Amino acid sequence: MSIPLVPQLLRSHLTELADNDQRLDGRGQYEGRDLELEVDVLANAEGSARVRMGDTIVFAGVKFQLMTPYSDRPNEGGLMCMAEVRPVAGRQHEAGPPSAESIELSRVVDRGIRESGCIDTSDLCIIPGEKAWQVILDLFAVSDDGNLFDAFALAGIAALRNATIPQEKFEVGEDRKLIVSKTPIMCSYQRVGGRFIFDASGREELGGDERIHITLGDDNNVHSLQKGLKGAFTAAEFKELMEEARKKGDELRKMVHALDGGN
Amino acid sequence: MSIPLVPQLLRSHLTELADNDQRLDGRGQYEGRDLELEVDVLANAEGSARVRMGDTIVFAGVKFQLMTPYSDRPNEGGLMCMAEVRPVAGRQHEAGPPSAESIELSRVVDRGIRESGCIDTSDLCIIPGEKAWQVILDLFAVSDDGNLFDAFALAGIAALRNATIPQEKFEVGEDRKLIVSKTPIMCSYQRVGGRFIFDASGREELGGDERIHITLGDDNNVHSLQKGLKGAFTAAEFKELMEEARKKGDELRKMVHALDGGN
Amino acid sequence: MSIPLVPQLLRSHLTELADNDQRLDGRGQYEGRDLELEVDVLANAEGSARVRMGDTIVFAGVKFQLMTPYSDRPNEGGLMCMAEVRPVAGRQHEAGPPSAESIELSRVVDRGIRESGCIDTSDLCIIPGEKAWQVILDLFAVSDDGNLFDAFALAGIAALRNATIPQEKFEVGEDRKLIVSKTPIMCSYQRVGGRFIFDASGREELGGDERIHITLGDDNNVHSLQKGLKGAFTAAEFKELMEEARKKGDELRKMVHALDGGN
Amino acid sequence: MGYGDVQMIDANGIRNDGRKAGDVRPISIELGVVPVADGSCRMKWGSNDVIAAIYGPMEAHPRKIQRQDRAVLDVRYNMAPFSTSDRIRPGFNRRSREISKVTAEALESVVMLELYPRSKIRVEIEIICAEAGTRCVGLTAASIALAHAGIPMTDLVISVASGKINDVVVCDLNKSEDNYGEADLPMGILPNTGELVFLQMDGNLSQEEFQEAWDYNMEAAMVIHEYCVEALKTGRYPQ
Amino acid sequence: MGYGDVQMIDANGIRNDGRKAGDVRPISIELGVVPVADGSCRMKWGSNDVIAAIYGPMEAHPRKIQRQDRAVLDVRYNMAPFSTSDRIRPGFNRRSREISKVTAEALESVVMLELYPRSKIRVEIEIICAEAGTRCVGLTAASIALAHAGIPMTDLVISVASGKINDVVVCDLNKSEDNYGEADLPMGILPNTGELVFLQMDGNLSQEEFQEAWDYNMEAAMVIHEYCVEALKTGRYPQ
Amino acid sequence: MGYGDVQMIDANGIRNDGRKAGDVRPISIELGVVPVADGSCRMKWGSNDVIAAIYGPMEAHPRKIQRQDRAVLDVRYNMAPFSTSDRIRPGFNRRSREISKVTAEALESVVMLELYPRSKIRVEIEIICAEAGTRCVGLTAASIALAHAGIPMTDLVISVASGKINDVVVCDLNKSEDNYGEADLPMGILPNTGELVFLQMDGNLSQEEFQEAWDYNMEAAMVIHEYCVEALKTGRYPQ
Repeated sequence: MSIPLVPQLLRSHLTELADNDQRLDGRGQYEGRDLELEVDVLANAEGSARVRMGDTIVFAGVKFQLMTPYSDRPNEGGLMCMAEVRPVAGRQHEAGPPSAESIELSRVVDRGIRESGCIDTSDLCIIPGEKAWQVILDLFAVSDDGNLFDAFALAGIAALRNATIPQEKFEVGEDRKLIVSKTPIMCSYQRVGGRFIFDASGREELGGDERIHITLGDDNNVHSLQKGLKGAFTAAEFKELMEEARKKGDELRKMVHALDGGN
Repeated sequence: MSIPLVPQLLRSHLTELADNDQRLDGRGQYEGRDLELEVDVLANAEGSARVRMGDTIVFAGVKFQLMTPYSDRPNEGGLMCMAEVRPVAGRQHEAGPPSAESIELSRVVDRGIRESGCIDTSDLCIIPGEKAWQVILDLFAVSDDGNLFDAFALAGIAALRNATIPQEKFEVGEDRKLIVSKTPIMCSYQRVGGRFIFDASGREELGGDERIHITLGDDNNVHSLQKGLKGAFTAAEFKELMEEARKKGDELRKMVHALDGGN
Repeated sequence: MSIPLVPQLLRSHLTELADNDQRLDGRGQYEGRDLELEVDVLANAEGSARVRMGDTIVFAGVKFQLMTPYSDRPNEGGLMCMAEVRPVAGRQHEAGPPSAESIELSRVVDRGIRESGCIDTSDLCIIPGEKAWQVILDLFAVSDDGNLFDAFALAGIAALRNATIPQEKFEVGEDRKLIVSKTPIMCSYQRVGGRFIFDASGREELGGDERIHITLGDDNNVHSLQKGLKGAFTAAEFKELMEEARKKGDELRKMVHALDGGN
Repeated sequence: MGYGDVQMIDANGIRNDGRKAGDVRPISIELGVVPVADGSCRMKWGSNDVIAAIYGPMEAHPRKIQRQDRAVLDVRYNMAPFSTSDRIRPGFNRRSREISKVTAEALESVVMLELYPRSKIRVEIEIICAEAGTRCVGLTAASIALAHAGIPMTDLVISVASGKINDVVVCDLNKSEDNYGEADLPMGILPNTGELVFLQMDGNLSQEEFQEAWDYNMEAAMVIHEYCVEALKTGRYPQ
Repeated sequence: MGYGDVQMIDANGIRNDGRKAGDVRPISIELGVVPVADGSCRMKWGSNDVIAAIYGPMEAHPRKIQRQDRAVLDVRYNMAPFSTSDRIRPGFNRRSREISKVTAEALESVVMLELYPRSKIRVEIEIICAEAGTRCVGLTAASIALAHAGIPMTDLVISVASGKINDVVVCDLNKSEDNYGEADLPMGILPNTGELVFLQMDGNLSQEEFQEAWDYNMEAAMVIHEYCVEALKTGRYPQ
Repeated sequence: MGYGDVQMIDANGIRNDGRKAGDVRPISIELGVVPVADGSCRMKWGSNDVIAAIYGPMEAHPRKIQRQDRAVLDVRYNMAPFSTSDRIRPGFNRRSREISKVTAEALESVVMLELYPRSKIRVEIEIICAEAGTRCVGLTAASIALAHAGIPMTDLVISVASGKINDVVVCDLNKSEDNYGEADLPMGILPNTGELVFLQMDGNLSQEEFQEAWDYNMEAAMVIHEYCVEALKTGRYPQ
């Protein structure tokens, strides 16, 4: 791994590049890195996916547990989404209780999936008021070279679409596919060198400012937004990002659908 | 906020004042600060109070939860008292797990209320052995300029006397007042400049020695005592404080009763 | 307590001694310290033992709790073994959550007892699928002058053999002895001055290298092994220790049996 | 997020508390409510009751949190145990951690941190009564308390949320609207430039609905900004 | 605190273990029971069995806990898991935290801390068998262990509790008396001056009953003090 | 540990996955799988899937963990939540703590720590799919990753476990064998000297069975060592 520049030097360098519409690795402003998406990669998970975006690598795994439905929603199961960025994923990540960063990561990914309505929680009910499925989506970073948000969101929805409910193991029927009716896609933009770019690398994150995360549904409806880190942006800037997210979202959604024939 | 004196200088100054029977803010030895007591101040609490003693400001809020009675007391509900001194309340208060100080605060206030017998826990039973009310009294410091003990104890008993059991919300009958048959009052004294004073301010606490907390019931029976901090006191000193606590307790008890017409 | 030598000086001294087949306190290579073993020493424990090996002193206490059997083992109760090395036991022990050392201690002692099969967990079942006994063995260090492993293991098995199930208190029958059909014995060896010695003292531990813990059953079957700390050992070294453990194990097992007449 | 047959808004566009779609709930502001703090503010907004207090700038310790070129903001958003219908257990809470983080990042965007190298400014936000939109009230109250403490800022942050009920976009959801609402778009707006320093959203909004909610927030922020300015002049709003 | 029909004391004022109202339970003391510590004491008092050990004075670290002008006392009161009828789970415990705090403050009142600036003295109190009054046994045992460690003190601290059963005030409640008792007044007394460094109380005592309990404690402390002095001379009490 | 009538090995000594008693499961190794790390390795062994990554040598902080004369190894063994049949809750785990400790001690026995005084080397072992024998896979993978990071070592550590099923001693238990097995003997072997740096065992083995298991491990280690050497030459095994 090359030695990271002193942040101030790095920031100057990134500004210079941006002024010439360039990026550290030669990409265009809204160009993503080389992307790999595989599903069914973890033998002990009921659904799984692996995403590689440049040197960023993550896994998503789906597990199922039995739960008692909440008393105010007796006919519904639940969805839980947890992101872990353990020290394996980078020099800067430390052991310990979940950091604010990893909490934000899981909650933003969770909201995008949850609010898209892609999972019908009433389909998870086994016996009303007594027994239902809890779907647990665990997001696990292996190598963090930037933009874990999009990597986690993509691996997450792909793993859910890959999941089988292990009804036989729990003696409640025959195994069946988890029904995932939509494909929410998150696209993240970070201000680097003064302008917003798509799919920031680790070094761009190190020398960048605020991030904007946009999750859109199949119909381009907005399901989740999040602004992170220090910085202020204008309405015009946001409009442009929203437009870009629509285009990129369509592209990535097709990639997910290609894996499962559209489900 | 004025800059606190170096503790040693502050201690010398306080001793000098005490030698002339004076205090920093001109009060007499056993004189409390300007006191405000309001009830029904928090819309989402089932009972609430706000106490201001000089620049010390606290809230107390009462909530109710359903509990399963303990197996050795099937006909009784429970009372829990928790004090939080979060960083909002002062420069010296830090975030983190409960400090020994805040644990002592809640336990001393709790004992005064509990041991006075003001709440009949068998009145909290709904179905013997199955369902009962747990009363939770949360004490919350907004601004700590000394003597949180008395402020919490006063707000606590006033909030309990203000509380309504939300039986409708939990579908176990009609809402009814929590029965609070007594009014225990805590009076706290701290050795400052060599002598004990009532209702120490933040600066008096900073330059003071041991504290004595006395909780008396309606009939002047003793329900709770606590000595805190470094220092030794004599039997004669204690006798005088007990006498003072009886007088001050009667005064404060009237103030509480005035709010609810004596209940 | 004498001032501990600087570790490097201590190591040199220990090497010199070892070269002459000597030890700090005059013992032979495989000679244990003066040993006391008492049972029934704690009035509130259902079984208890105290072990003193030189200046190392530990207690073991057995308590019983009711548990719901695990769904895959409806006819079995459970055994739990917890070791605490609190700050009372030595200058080097600090307050806080369990250290890796104390976790290793409890797990190694636990495995020796559990794997020997000395406790038949199906004998702990009260009502299949509903109610069973959980045996909790708590190991508590009072004074740590080295080799807590063997002291804990010895106190542990002696306390279990001393235990009475408090069936009357829990209203499930008459009190009866816990059946403990075997007597696993742990012997621990540490490399000090280049060679392995038995029953290291605190100073030998401070200046020593890797440890090997061997737990053998009544028939000399191996039930638990553990290598701890930095260091490499040869097959020949291990063979010799295994031979020593067999001899010493027989000796200590007799000592345990002498307390209860062989059970 | 379903609302079944519950009708939250009538045929004339009047909401269940009498407001029109673009109206905000009643707001009052009082400064100096935490006498021992360096700056403080209590903001009541609908039934929300929020206290924000500022301590600092002070020495940052432990030293490893110090920054050579600027102050660090230490922001805590917390809900008091009695602030909600069901009691909240004190202690670690993932939701509060996330709100504290994004609130801190919003405030860092306006506080002139570079004026106080190696120091720390503590921002304490306590929700003592929660209705809906507590994160907006907390962020706005914190920016007022910072101003009250005399901390230099490039602008206040005015935060407000719009959302959707019964398929109608409305501004500043109250509790019952929030319970049955289909979307929530909280924003943190700099009134002088119209820029955003805070943005979250969850639910389901078409691109058009999203724009409508955005516009409501922008308009409401200008109104609320005036209340804040008056409070900072006189110590309270309304008088 | 109710006791129904249980009669804990007979018409002649004789208690269920044969004691009169002012008697203390049997006490034994042994020094040096933690060989690796700088001072230690095991105190059996009724069925209570308590070990106190002292480490230090030693360097206080981390440095932020150091005091320039005195030593800090680091006191831990803990009940072993097997010390009570129902097993106690190890770990954080609010009751133990409070007792540790007030015990530390009692001992700080007699230990000459100013002789050891910047250092720390650890006081470890372990209850290995609990009957009733463990905080009193722990505090007394700790003061003996400090003396055994040679730490200069202005006085020992003798701690004892009186209480009320069947409306009668008695000294040094045993387990069954404690279970059915109506009040408990533990005090920590300096035998040379009669001053108090420790005081708690809970229950219900009239002013007269309170005085009676206070007086029992004062008298008992003088008796127990003699046992402690003998133990410190010879290493144990009784011989 | 009972296995009832389950027959795990047939009359010809063939196991349920077709292996003979001394055979190890299929193994594959890939280097560089964590691009941002200083060294890394993914080892699949049966259905086990394990990633090991190395960071460092780097400055050890906080300073109190520094050693003047050598580097410290900071080793973490962790099972991902989805790595097992029943999900594992993230967070503190006694089993993982113990395995991390003994793994660290095994690696400290071969890494030339004295070359890097005052520094720290982080060893991260993540089990993303667990079959049986994860601690052996983790230790072996960590030693390969250390070599890949260019950290000087006196030898690799090859770790493998033998055990007993149906009263027969066999090498490298698979999941079902482990479930019904009667003993498990994992060892960490230095292939150049035959010395051990890691040893655990639980179950029930006679002295003869123990020797047989020991010998299987020694033989298997030599075979696995060759795979590792090839992977370190070419980046992967098999090609």
